[in-house]
Amino acid sequence: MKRANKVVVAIAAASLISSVAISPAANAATKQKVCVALDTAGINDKSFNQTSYDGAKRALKAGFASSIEYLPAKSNADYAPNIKKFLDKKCTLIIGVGFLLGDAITAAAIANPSVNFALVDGWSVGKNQKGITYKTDENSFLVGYLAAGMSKTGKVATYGGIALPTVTIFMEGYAKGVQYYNDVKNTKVEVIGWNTKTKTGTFLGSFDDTTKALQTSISLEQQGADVIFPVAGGMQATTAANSLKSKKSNVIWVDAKVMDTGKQYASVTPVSALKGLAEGVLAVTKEAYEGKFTSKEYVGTLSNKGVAYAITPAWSKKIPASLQAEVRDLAAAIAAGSIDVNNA
Amino acid sequence: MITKFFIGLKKNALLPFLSFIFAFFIGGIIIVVSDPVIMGQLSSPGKFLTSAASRIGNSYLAIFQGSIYDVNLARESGFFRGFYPMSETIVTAIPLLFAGLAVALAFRSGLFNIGAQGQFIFGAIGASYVGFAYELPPLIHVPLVLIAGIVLGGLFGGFVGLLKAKTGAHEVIVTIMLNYIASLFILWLLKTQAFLREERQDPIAPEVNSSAQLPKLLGGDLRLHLGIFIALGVTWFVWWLLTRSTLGFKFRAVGANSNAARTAGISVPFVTTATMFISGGLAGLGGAVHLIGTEYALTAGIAGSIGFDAITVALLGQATPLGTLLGALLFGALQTGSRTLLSNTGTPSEIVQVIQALIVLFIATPMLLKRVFRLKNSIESKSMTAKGWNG
Amino acid sequence: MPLELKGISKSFGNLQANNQINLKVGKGEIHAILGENGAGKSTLMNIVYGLLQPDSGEILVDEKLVKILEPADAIKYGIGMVHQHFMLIPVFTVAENIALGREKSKFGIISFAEIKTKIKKLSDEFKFDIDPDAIIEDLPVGVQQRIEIIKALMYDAKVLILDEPTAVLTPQETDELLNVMKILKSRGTSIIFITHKLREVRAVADKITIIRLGKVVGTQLPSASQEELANLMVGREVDLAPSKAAFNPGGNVLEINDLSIFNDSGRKVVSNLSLNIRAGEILAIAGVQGNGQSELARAIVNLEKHKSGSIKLDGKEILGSTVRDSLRAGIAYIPESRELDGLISTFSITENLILDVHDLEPAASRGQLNRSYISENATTLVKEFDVRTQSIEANSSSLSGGNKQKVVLARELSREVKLVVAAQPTRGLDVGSIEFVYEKLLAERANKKAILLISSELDEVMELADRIAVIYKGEIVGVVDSDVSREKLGLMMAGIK
Amino acid sequence: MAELNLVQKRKQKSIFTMLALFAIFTLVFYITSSKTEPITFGFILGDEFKLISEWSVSSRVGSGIFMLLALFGIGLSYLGFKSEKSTTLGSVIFGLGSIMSFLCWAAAGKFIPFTGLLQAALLLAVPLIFGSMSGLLCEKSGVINIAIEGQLLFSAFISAIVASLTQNLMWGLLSAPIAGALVSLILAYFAINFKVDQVIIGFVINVLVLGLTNFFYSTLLVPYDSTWNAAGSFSNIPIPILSKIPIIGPVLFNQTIIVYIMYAIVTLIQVALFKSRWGLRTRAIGELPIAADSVGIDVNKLRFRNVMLAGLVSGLGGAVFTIGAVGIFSQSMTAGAGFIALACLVFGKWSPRGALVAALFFGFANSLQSNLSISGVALPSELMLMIPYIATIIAVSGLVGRVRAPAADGIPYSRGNK
Repeated sequence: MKRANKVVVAIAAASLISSVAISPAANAATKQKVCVALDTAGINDKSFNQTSYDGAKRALKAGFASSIEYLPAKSNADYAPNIKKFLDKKCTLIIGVGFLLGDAITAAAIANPSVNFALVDGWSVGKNQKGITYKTDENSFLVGYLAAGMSKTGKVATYGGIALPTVTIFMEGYAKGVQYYNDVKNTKVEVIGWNTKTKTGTFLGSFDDTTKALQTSISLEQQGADVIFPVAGGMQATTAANSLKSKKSNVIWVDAKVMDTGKQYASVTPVSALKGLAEGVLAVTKEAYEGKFTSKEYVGTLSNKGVAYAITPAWSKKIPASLQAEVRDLAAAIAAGSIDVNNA
Repeated sequence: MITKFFIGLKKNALLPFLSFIFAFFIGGIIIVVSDPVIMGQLSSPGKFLTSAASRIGNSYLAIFQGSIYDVNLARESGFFRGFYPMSETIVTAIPLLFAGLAVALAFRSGLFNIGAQGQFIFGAIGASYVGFAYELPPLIHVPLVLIAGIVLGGLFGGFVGLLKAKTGAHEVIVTIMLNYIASLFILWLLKTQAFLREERQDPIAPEVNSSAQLPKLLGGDLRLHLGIFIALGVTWFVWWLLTRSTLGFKFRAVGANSNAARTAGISVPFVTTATMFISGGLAGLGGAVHLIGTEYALTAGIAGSIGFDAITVALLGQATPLGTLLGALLFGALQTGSRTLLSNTGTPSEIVQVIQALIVLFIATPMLLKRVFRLKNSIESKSMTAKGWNG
Repeated sequence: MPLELKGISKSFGNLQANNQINLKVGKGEIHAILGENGAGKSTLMNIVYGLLQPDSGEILVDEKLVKILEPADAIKYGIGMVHQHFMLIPVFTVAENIALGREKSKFGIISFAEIKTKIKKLSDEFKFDIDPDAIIEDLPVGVQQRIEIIKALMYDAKVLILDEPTAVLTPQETDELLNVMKILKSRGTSIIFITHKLREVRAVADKITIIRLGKVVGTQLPSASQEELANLMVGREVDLAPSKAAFNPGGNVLEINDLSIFNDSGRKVVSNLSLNIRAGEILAIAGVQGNGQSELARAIVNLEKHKSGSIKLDGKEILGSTVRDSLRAGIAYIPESRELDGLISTFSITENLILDVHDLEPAASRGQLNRSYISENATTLVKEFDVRTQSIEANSSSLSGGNKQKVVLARELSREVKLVVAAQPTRGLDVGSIEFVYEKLLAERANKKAILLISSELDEVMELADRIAVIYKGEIVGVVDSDVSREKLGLMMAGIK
Repeated sequence: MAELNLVQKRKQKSIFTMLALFAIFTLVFYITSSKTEPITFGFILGDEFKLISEWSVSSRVGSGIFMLLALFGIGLSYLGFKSEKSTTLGSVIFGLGSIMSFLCWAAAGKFIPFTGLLQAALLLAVPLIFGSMSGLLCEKSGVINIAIEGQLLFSAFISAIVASLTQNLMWGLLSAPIAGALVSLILAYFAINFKVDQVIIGFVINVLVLGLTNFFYSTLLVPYDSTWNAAGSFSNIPIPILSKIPIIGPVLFNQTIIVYIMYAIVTLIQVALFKSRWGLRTRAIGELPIAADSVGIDVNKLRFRNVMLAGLVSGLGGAVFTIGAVGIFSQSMTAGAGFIALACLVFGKWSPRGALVAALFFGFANSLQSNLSISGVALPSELMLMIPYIATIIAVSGLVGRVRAPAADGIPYSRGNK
């Protein structure tokens, strides 16, 4: 008797599972399999790979995707086979993370016109490859302005991992923001680590050399900088750890909110410069889910909240309210197009 | 000649085979240990063992499916489509083979070339520039690109040999430094005007012209390209060089006993320089083939970790050309399979790296396997040595 | 009985190095062990000293059965040994070398003061004149040997093993050593004296045990005749006085003028040396090992890097050209060490036979080895030079010392040459092989080749040479004819004209 | 002096080289230089006793002053050469003068925090020093250690985990040497017991450790990072009075406990290697093991022990990366420090002092590169980043030339096999 009962329950359970599994298939139009091909930095890079995939996760939660998957690349040679693997797995939206995947994505997009492709930090091609780019100079302009306003030494700093366009755009916007502050306030806050004229600056040469990152942070402090903006992926934790210890500088978090990817450093991190990779991926997924996918480039800006800045909650009282207000107004002006960060 | 080529394969197969088994066994243990769910079942041994066994079984099955033959793929799209993974394995193995031969050749002259990575990068740089900057008929363009790869890789490697011959600077140190220099150099180079794509600032060079691309052999989405014949040809060439040529005789003589070689009138500085030039040339050719075979566009990460994996491949192949060929295929299979491993079972692909290291560890240590498997003198290891600092 | 060996056996692979050897060494006895090279003397002594383990047999010290598993045990039982290859670390000082293994230290820091006084004391006692702070590699071999003796005495050795101690000494130094042995004997120390030189044995030994092919073949008293001992040692009648063709020299083949050689650390090892050798002449360089003769031989084929002066072969300057060009100009070079410089142990005999001509016709054409010629060449030479081997494809490491030397000779003498440079060509060989080498060298002489023979064996030098040049501290002390007396040669080797 | 021996000739050559360099440098940095903007050196970091806090000098004048110092160094070398004594001090002074002169020239119009420059040099050098000491312990006793990188990486990994799980940095610090020794155990076991080629085994160990740490990083440290990878790091302990000495005080005596341990270890190794019983025996088995064996020293046992000891030392070096600095572990965070440490060992001619100087030199070159780029010297960053590596190649090939490693380095020892 008991045994019979168990069997019944098991069958019921099984049918339930299968019905759950079957139901989306019945509604083919809404079934979307989102597959994310990562760069070599891997899924745990606390930077653009991780946050892009977070976008896919959010899409899954929101119901824009029926299943999601990712593949990391061990080297550049993995890009094409990884995308191939996704095609074999019948993914309907394939997202490449990083411009390096551009050629592989484009080749696949041309060969598979029925599949949607998106390329983070990249460009649009044809009808089914959508570029996702970010005007991170807009928000870094704002944090630059904020940094200049907060600096007591009159020197603020930045450094990068490797001199890639996605890195230097942050540094350039930051330096421009400081300049703008100087113009407006008639001050002479100096930027260390990036030169807007020669377009040269301070770089680690990699995204994984923690000793060099630590040394660079210390050297920047010694040069008198009291706000440091590290644009080097996971290495920002090194700079923040140093600031915690030295108490000589504060750090501007990059890519995600410090409360999400580096809570323990919140006390030295007044502000985060957000690159809405997750938002971008989510938006593209939604578009495809709703059948509105086009190859028109997605550009994350202040106005569509693709890029943003976030004051760390613990700091909202420590930063002068007037400064916060100025930044807020500046943000509105940039979003509205009345200020161009490149010619400000 | 061809038959001789295969002699010795059977004789030396047992040791690599046992190493392989043993490494996979330990890899399995690591997979289980890292799985909190299975480790949680430790209290009930029976359950623990079955779930551990199925976990390991699934993992290795995934590697097999991802590297040799995919049954699912075959079911969906036909029997031959199932061989898609094997094509990928070979494509992955090709650059490993070139770089592995480079390392193996140097080993035979008693040199430890850790710099295959840098030489590979330079070969790719040369190939890329010749590939995109000129438009020529394919029959001229492809060889020209390959020569550019050989020359640049060769010069980059030959410099190490020359430096060692002239000043005694040890090649291990110099090649390590040159690897760093090469990866920084390519970062810089990709930002120069000559290597930027039109209207773009990303550090990625233009694709090589189609006249410089190696043709695909099987068509469709199978990426197997003409490079496989170049690779096989070069494997044969290295075998010929080492066993049949006077130059290779010099190489081996210096590698086995440089004092006796010098006494017999063989110039050790010449051999050092020539070895490193050819070794660098092989790695550089690998870079060129890799670039025009599958990648087409030069990026900073063009070499991945091929130059380093190549050392393991050469060690696995006990520094013989045929062994290196088999080693490259094995590593190609493991790396290709690791993709399926991750996507099917969620096991991080780094386990493959661990298994690779273990295989080489055991191959280098026949004594250990003899003890473990209680074998009598049935296993022999080639005397494969790298020279110490005074060598 | 301070030391007794019973039934010691030891084999390496197929080679039975020691076979049921019995030996008794009495207190205060100088016990000579006589045997030719390869007879198993050193193996036996390494067993006694714990560097090797016997397959079977017993060792008794003071009538008690002991196990000697390592040198530390031997030292504990009062056995000391002066090895044929000195166990001295070249970059250490004398005091450091002697202190090693028996360091007295305070909180881990060594105090050398005590050791230095002890060295001084022993050194004075035996009139050794040793500076405890000198670096070993700066000292002549004779002095190094004295340091080895002191090292053994510091351990209060009751039994002292001397393994071929006279090989590196001048006749005068040998006499001094024999004296030291007598002093030690008078203090109650037992000495095992290993040698293949009959003269020395008869001068100093109390008892002589003769070993041949790993077996004891007889025990004799020093009163036994030289012939008797020699026959026991070799197992047949030996006549090492080979027949020489009449001396009829031609013109100068080799002319060396004002040659100076420096070693890597910049020390001058040969200074302003001048020599000439004529066709059909054997010129021997006699001298104690380490006086520059090895460097001289190497310099002639341009293996030495730092040198000045002139070396002319048939009137053509060859100094400064490459090794390869020197060899091809017509020099055969038989290097001092077969294992290190002569052969590649992991190469086959076939390959070793073409080491120096592998890229010349007919061994190769257009960069490719001519495999059929190469193996034919090997077959011919192996037959001609009587190389005993299973196969011509066997690695040279599988050969015995004598056969290795035959391979080297075969390779070097099968080329067209004008000059043969033979450095220590019979070192470590058994009598049969020595005879073979002599025969070949004399055949070259008869063929009007010039021959430079470098040897530290006085008998060999006096037997073979037409003229003898004595070298001391890198300079030629004098050139004499081969009928010179041993005493005179000995004095010259010590630098006295 | 009638005839010069080779060593003297080499010294003579080096003096000529210095003179030639002096001429070139003077020409570039002083005579043809048109840079007159002042360069400012900062000498103050913390609360040390102040001598001068800043020193400003016209670029050209500064270059000139330091070229004079370089000339003084050459003079000193010449005097040493004449009286047949060491020329080292002179060459060092020449080197310092030249570098400072270059700095004055390159950083015209900029600010160089001089003390900070040195502090950064030490910071970058610390892991290298630990690493090269590990290499030294192995190689002095005859075992080549290519596995320094693996030792550093694995101990960085373990110390971060242990410190995270126990939430106690001291446990982390204790676990690091044990982790290093574990890696050493593989090296020792295979190299000494199985007599596997040491270069090969070392290389394989590096690959193995990299794979293992990457694997467990993905399976444990990332998903459970708040328990497995949240170690925290040691704070600096300024030593009273000493840390207030101008310039060197804040550089040397305001450091974490690990750096103080490093001072102790380097001193200990330097003294022990040349004065102690252990040192004598260690050097002996690295030079002529059979000689050591013949006086009753167990060669392989001592080698084994020294390799294990080396693991302990490099283990501490690994801890520098995590609990000594950042507080968390990240993938391949040692970034090749083990290989650079190896280069330092060769560059330093297998002596503790030499390796120390080499590591500091490398740290200095690296720190100079950063500081110049931070000061805004406009050169492409990639080319600037090459400076330390190029410097190492020049150092290994030019300055050191053919150095002699311990004679038995890399050769497995077994008795009775000749």
